[in-house]
Amino acid sequence: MRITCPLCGARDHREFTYKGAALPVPALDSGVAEWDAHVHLRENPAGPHEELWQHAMGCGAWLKVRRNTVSHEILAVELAQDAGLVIKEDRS
Amino acid sequence: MAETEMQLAAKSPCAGLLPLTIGDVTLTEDTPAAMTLIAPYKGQEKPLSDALNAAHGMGFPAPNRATGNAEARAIWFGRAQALLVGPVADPKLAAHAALTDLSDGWAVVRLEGAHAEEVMARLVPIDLRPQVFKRGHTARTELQHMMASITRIGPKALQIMVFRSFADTLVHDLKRAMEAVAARG
Amino acid sequence: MGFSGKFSGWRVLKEGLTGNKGWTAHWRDPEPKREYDVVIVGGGGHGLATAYYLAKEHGLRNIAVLEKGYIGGGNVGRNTTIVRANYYLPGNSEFYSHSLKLWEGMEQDLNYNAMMSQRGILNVFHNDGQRDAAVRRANSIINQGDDAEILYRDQLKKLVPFLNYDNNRFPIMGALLQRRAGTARHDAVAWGFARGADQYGVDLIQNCEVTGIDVEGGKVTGVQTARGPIKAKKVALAAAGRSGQVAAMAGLTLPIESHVLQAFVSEGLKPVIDHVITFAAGHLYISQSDKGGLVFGGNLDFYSSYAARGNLPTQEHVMEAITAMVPAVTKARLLRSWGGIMDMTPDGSPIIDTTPIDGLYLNAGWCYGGFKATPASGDCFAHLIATGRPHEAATRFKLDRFRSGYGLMDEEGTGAQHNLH
Amino acid sequence: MRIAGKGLVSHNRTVNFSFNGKDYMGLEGDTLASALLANDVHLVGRSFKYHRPRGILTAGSEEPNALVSTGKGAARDPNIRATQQELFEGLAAQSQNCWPSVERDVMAVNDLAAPFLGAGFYYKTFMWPAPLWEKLYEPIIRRAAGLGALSGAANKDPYEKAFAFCDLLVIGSGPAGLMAALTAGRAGADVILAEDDSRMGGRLLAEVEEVDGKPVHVWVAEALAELEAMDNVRLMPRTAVTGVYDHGTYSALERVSHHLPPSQSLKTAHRPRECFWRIAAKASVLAAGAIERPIAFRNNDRPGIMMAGAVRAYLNRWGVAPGERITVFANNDDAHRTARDLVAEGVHVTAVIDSRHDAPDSGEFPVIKGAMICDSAGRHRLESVTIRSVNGEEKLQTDCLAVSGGWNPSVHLTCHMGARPEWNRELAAFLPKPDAVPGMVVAGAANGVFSTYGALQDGAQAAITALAGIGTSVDAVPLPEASDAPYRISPLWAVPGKGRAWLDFQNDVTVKDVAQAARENFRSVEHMKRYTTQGMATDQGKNSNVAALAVLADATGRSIAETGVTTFRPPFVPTSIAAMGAGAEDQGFMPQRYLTSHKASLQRGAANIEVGLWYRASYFAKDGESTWRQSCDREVTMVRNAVGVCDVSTLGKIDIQGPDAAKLLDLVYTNLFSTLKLGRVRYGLMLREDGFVMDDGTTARLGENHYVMTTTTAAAGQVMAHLEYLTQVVRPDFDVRFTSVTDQWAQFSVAGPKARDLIDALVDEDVNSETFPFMACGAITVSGVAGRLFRISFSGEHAYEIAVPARYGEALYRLLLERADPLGGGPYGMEALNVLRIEKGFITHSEINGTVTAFDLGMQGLVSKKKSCWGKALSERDGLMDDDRMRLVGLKPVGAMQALSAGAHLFDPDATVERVNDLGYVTSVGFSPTLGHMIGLAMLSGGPDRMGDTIRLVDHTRGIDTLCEVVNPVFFDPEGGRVRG
Repeated sequence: MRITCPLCGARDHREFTYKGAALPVPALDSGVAEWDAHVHLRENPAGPHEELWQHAMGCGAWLKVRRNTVSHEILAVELAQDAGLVIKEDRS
Repeated sequence: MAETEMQLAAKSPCAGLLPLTIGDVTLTEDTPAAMTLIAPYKGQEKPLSDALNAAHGMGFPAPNRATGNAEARAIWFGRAQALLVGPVADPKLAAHAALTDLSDGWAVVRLEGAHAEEVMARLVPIDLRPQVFKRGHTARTELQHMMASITRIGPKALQIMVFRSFADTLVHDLKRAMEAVAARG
Repeated sequence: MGFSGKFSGWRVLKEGLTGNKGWTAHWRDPEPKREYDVVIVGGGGHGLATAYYLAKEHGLRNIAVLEKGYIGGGNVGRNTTIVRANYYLPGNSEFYSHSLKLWEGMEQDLNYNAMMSQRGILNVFHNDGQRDAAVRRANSIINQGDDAEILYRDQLKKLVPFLNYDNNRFPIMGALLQRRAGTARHDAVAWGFARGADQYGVDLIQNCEVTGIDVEGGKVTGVQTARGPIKAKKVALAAAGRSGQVAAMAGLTLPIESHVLQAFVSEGLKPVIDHVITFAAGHLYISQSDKGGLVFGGNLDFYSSYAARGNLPTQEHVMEAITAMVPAVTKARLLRSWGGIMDMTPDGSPIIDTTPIDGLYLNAGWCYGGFKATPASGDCFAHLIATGRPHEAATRFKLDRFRSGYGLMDEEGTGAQHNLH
Repeated sequence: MRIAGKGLVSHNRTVNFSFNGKDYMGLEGDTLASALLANDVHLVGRSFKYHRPRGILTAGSEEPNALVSTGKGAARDPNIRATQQELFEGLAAQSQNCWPSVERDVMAVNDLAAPFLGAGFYYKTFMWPAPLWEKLYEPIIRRAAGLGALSGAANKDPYEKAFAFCDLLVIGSGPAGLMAALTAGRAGADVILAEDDSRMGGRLLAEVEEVDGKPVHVWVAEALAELEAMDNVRLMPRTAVTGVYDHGTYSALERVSHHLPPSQSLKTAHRPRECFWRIAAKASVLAAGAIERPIAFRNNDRPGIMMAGAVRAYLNRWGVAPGERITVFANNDDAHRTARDLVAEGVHVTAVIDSRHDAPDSGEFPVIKGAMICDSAGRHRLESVTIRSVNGEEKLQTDCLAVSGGWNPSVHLTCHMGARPEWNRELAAFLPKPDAVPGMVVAGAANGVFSTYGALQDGAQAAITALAGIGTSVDAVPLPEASDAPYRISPLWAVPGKGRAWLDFQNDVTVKDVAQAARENFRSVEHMKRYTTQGMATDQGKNSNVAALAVLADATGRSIAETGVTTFRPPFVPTSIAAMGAGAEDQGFMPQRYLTSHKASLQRGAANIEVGLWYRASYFAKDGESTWRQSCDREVTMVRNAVGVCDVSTLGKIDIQGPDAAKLLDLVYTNLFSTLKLGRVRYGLMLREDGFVMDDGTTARLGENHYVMTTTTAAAGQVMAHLEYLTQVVRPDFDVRFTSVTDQWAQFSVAGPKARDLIDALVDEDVNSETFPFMACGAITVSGVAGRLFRISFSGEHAYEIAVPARYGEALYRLLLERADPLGGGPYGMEALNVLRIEKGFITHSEINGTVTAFDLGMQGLVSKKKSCWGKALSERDGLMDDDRMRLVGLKPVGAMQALSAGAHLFDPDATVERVNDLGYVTSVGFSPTLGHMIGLAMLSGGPDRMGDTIRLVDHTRGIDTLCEVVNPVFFDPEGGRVRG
């Protein structure tokens, strides 16, 4: 697999680590139910999937990658900092 | 309160390991006077680049590029950071960026020779051939299983950096690849 | 005794003398009926074993196993064939203990030689911390009533002299040995359960993909399939690898990600490795099949995938681990590599439970422990389906444990990131 | 039999070699197979199950029969294809899977028992009595099975791996591959041309024809010379592309020195045996040709029965006639060329037996039309065949039979990403599915284009198409003239009749086995394969798959297209583990990290242990100390009574700066850091998002917006990635920058009642309880070097950590030891450090094992109620706050001299020792010289509520069964007076 890092260009996937589905982060105090869903439950689609990778052995950037889980085709890559997954504001 | 004055002896990361020549490829250690990581704060990229230019004569490098020259080089060092190699960083830069002294944090070696790229092709998963990886190009990548920074510093010369504590393994891995390339003749 | 007759050495002799014309189908290929008491979705090892035990232990007969492709074509036919009971956390301990006991009588029970070979598994450790973890594990196994021994370097050397004991990075300090563990011929396990279930009248329906799960008023009523609708009083999902996709048909979101795990086999070689050997360093397990191929595997490819194939970095890592740990076998040539799709849960342990939908049962999340679980998974799932109560060996495989925090079984302590188990 | 002057071998350069101990002579350019045939050696090996005599079937890497072992001792290489092994001076090869010799193999008795050893027989027997499987049946089966043998010794040969990059990867150098490479190369594209064979040219090397008006091998040589001269083209002979992976990643195996005698000189000592290539190609042309398939008939597996194309290759390329009276058996026109070329060289061709009634009369040899061969005879070598025609059956004396059932395009690589090939009725073959692999275009015979001209044209067009796909437009190049004979075939898979007709030669799978499998309802092609083992041998069914599934289709009344194929998977050719694992030998598996004090430690007698990637001193043996315990006890006592020095540089150090640095710390740690004062240090705990403890450590505030965080050695990388995650994904709005400074600083713990004396005398600044109180930090100067001093302690003693830039690390370490010695101090290692921390109840990753919470560790007080933090939400799940959870306690033996054991489990004294009564486990133990007995830390159900209780500790593996008292985990100085003193 080769992933095009927006900063470094196309790189072998051995340079990257994988975290899992790219999901919006709940507020810290939003309670067990929301965090349970965020950390544990997965749509797990067979098809396009938004997910988080880190270019750990390269520039260190976290990436949001849209990739087909059946064909492995990569449909889009962007820096995670621009992907709008940011934590929801705490209620407190 | 110390009662004696004596200077601690300094030792370079590859002391006792280099230089090394196998076939037509030579591996030597570089010991820059200083290395400083420069990480611009939010919105400070432009003023930082200006200040860097004023203080050290080069702009903040774009991704995958190095600016400056052999005496003072700014190497793009990953997301939102560059490594100033050579001069001690001007403290004024701290107004725009986090400055971290890494003068002792990285081992720096130079691989040079007609088959240098073939040696690297055994260790590094990116294309370092001169028509692709040109003068002024740099990359953050891996060398075997180590994080590395690689910069072209000459037509047949590459600068390779890994964390200091990996110096032994760096030399071991490069030596092994140099031997294999040389043995093919 | 069923459709294909009883198997025995005498029968092999008799048929051999008469041109092997007397062998008949090991199972039927029936047309699906319109309605069943229990429909099992998934004709892999677990689904077939579930059908078998439902019939054998609970007297049910009107059962169908629906398989998208051919039976045994999923992970039961693409694993590294390891059977063991060396878990250490409550929940896993009693379950795999139960499973190993079932393995030990399975071939005679099924009248099918699955070549269960209790050749022993060695989990090699390399430092004090790993040794202490192995001791903790060994004590758990013994407390459960199963066998475990700690061998230190010199004892281990006598047993497996060809390992690299002095690797600079990972010197070998010793190993945890479970003698009753071993390997089995994976395909034969599926076929044996299939034949066994068929003999009780279970309908094994191949090429019958389930395309929908019918739910009315919170209760399951049947399934839609590529071969038409089928009514069912109970629907049992045993489609590990695809659990998320199948459960989604019933509107459920599971704590599961699908990942690919690769496995490898070398060309045939004369006997060299007599045990199953695993290494704490480098995530490597290796054994040798009766045909002579080295069978080995390592870690996940780490990214979500439904493609039953992997990529090079993981392959290379596995080969590098062998090179470091077992340099005496590196002249062997890799013959074939393949991938299986794993249901990865947040704690690396499985789920056998009821669901919020009445009559819908879930057997999922086997990560890469599914093969060794096959008989117990079938037995315990059948018990749950037939009685509505969990089997005593599978009380902790709860679907809601991640939310409640009770009874998490994270054997590796890597936390709730699905791909790290 | 060699034909003088014929072929591409050097007739004037002889090469000596041996086979099964007997000496022979071959020519430069020979393979082992061609040289054996030239010497009239046909019996080369034995089959897998029945140990039938086997000869050379093919002339390529797909060879299923002629597998041999080469090399001596640890260099022995089993399962080498004789058809691929190039001859070199002194080559010694041996047959496999036979004893005592390939001629007289005792296991050949299996062949007599064949009626009882048919498909799947072992699933039906060997079940009684159960224990006999491991004791009797399995060992016999294991010994009989397998092919070559490994030496048993560690492989010491060098191997390597490498990466390569190109625009266009051309796989195969036959007419299609050469034209693809020429087309792309002339246009300036960056091209790699990879060829499995030692010599480029593919099928063209085996044929007699003209291309561009020249003998074909002349044209090939000219094309190669042109490619060789191009800077933008890289030729890779002896390189098989083995796998296709995502996004243009290909693997390839180069046989670097299989064709050379073992290295004798220093210069070549490091010459790799093989190189495993990882090639990133933007596009590719697959021009891998086709593989000829046998026809199944009774006893079709004898030595001397070969593929017709292979016979032609041995004749035309190697100048060898594999027999004196050669018969051809075919269902297609192509095989007639074999007869034609043999006749042209004066070799006697008895007849071409063609199953087609409309077969052509193509030359000066008899063609028997509408006939088939239905049996063969000859023990170790073919002696005769039986022909069945309209005239009945007739025996024909012949010593070589050239068989062709047609050609199977080499579609394997197109299937590696999951695509299935498609059946083509006209060609009676599977063709690649279009666009099976993104960026790959298939050309030539691999694409079902079998004529030379067609392949040249298809190859040129494939390059144009492939390059257009990556946005490079390329001009067509002129095509040379060449033959364009059509490929005519009428399918014939198996000759009907009694007896055993082989499909899979190596695994001994016959037509009967497939039919029986179908009868037993193994009707899916995957079931048939797995039940009969057809296609599971070293050729992975390259020779047998299509015929076997055609037989299955016939047996089940389905078409071939309905029956389908099994999956082709990597690698295309078997690939040594050594090549794919190259670089991991000795110290190469993972990098090693060394401390600046490493050498100085060794000089002080240190024994090293690995911790993560680091090497650390575990203890320092002094004269008279014979066990590690003696050294450890002394070092602990030394720290408690005087002063000890320990290199702690392995701990992760992260330099954090920026206006939002404190906010980041408050997010990541359970406790507050925004309140930490300048020049102070605080201990912190961080959680994973699932609420379990990730790591602990101290963070010091060095400036207004400047902190340095310390992590454990084990979790340094994980914490760094976590901080990147938090600042890039969760809070990209934070204006904070951080980097690892682990390697920048050499940091030493100086611990003990005399630590201050040592430090104060060493640094320029005054160090006292005012300037450096407990948990203070600040800049210092030591011998002219600017450093940092932290008043922190992991031993419970008055202690400091002193840090200097790493270049001074060794010098400072030596200086510290020099100063410690006169104070009665010295170095201490990990063993002593461990005992010191257990005495104080401090935790490490023995306790933070990924399954414990702050609550479990008794650290819920460290989870601030004033703020939230990462992981807090899920840490508050009911199940994680349950009092019955296993929680941290101390253990001390009841009765002073009892042993404790890490990994032991805990029980109530009156409960039986079984899992249901298991209350917990011991995480860490050590002998405390300070207290004079063993102490331990444990995770115990309801632990803190059991203080003072007696608990039973059982370690079956060490034979320990003892009673302990549950105590506070802080064994020593619980008030903490010493650390502040």
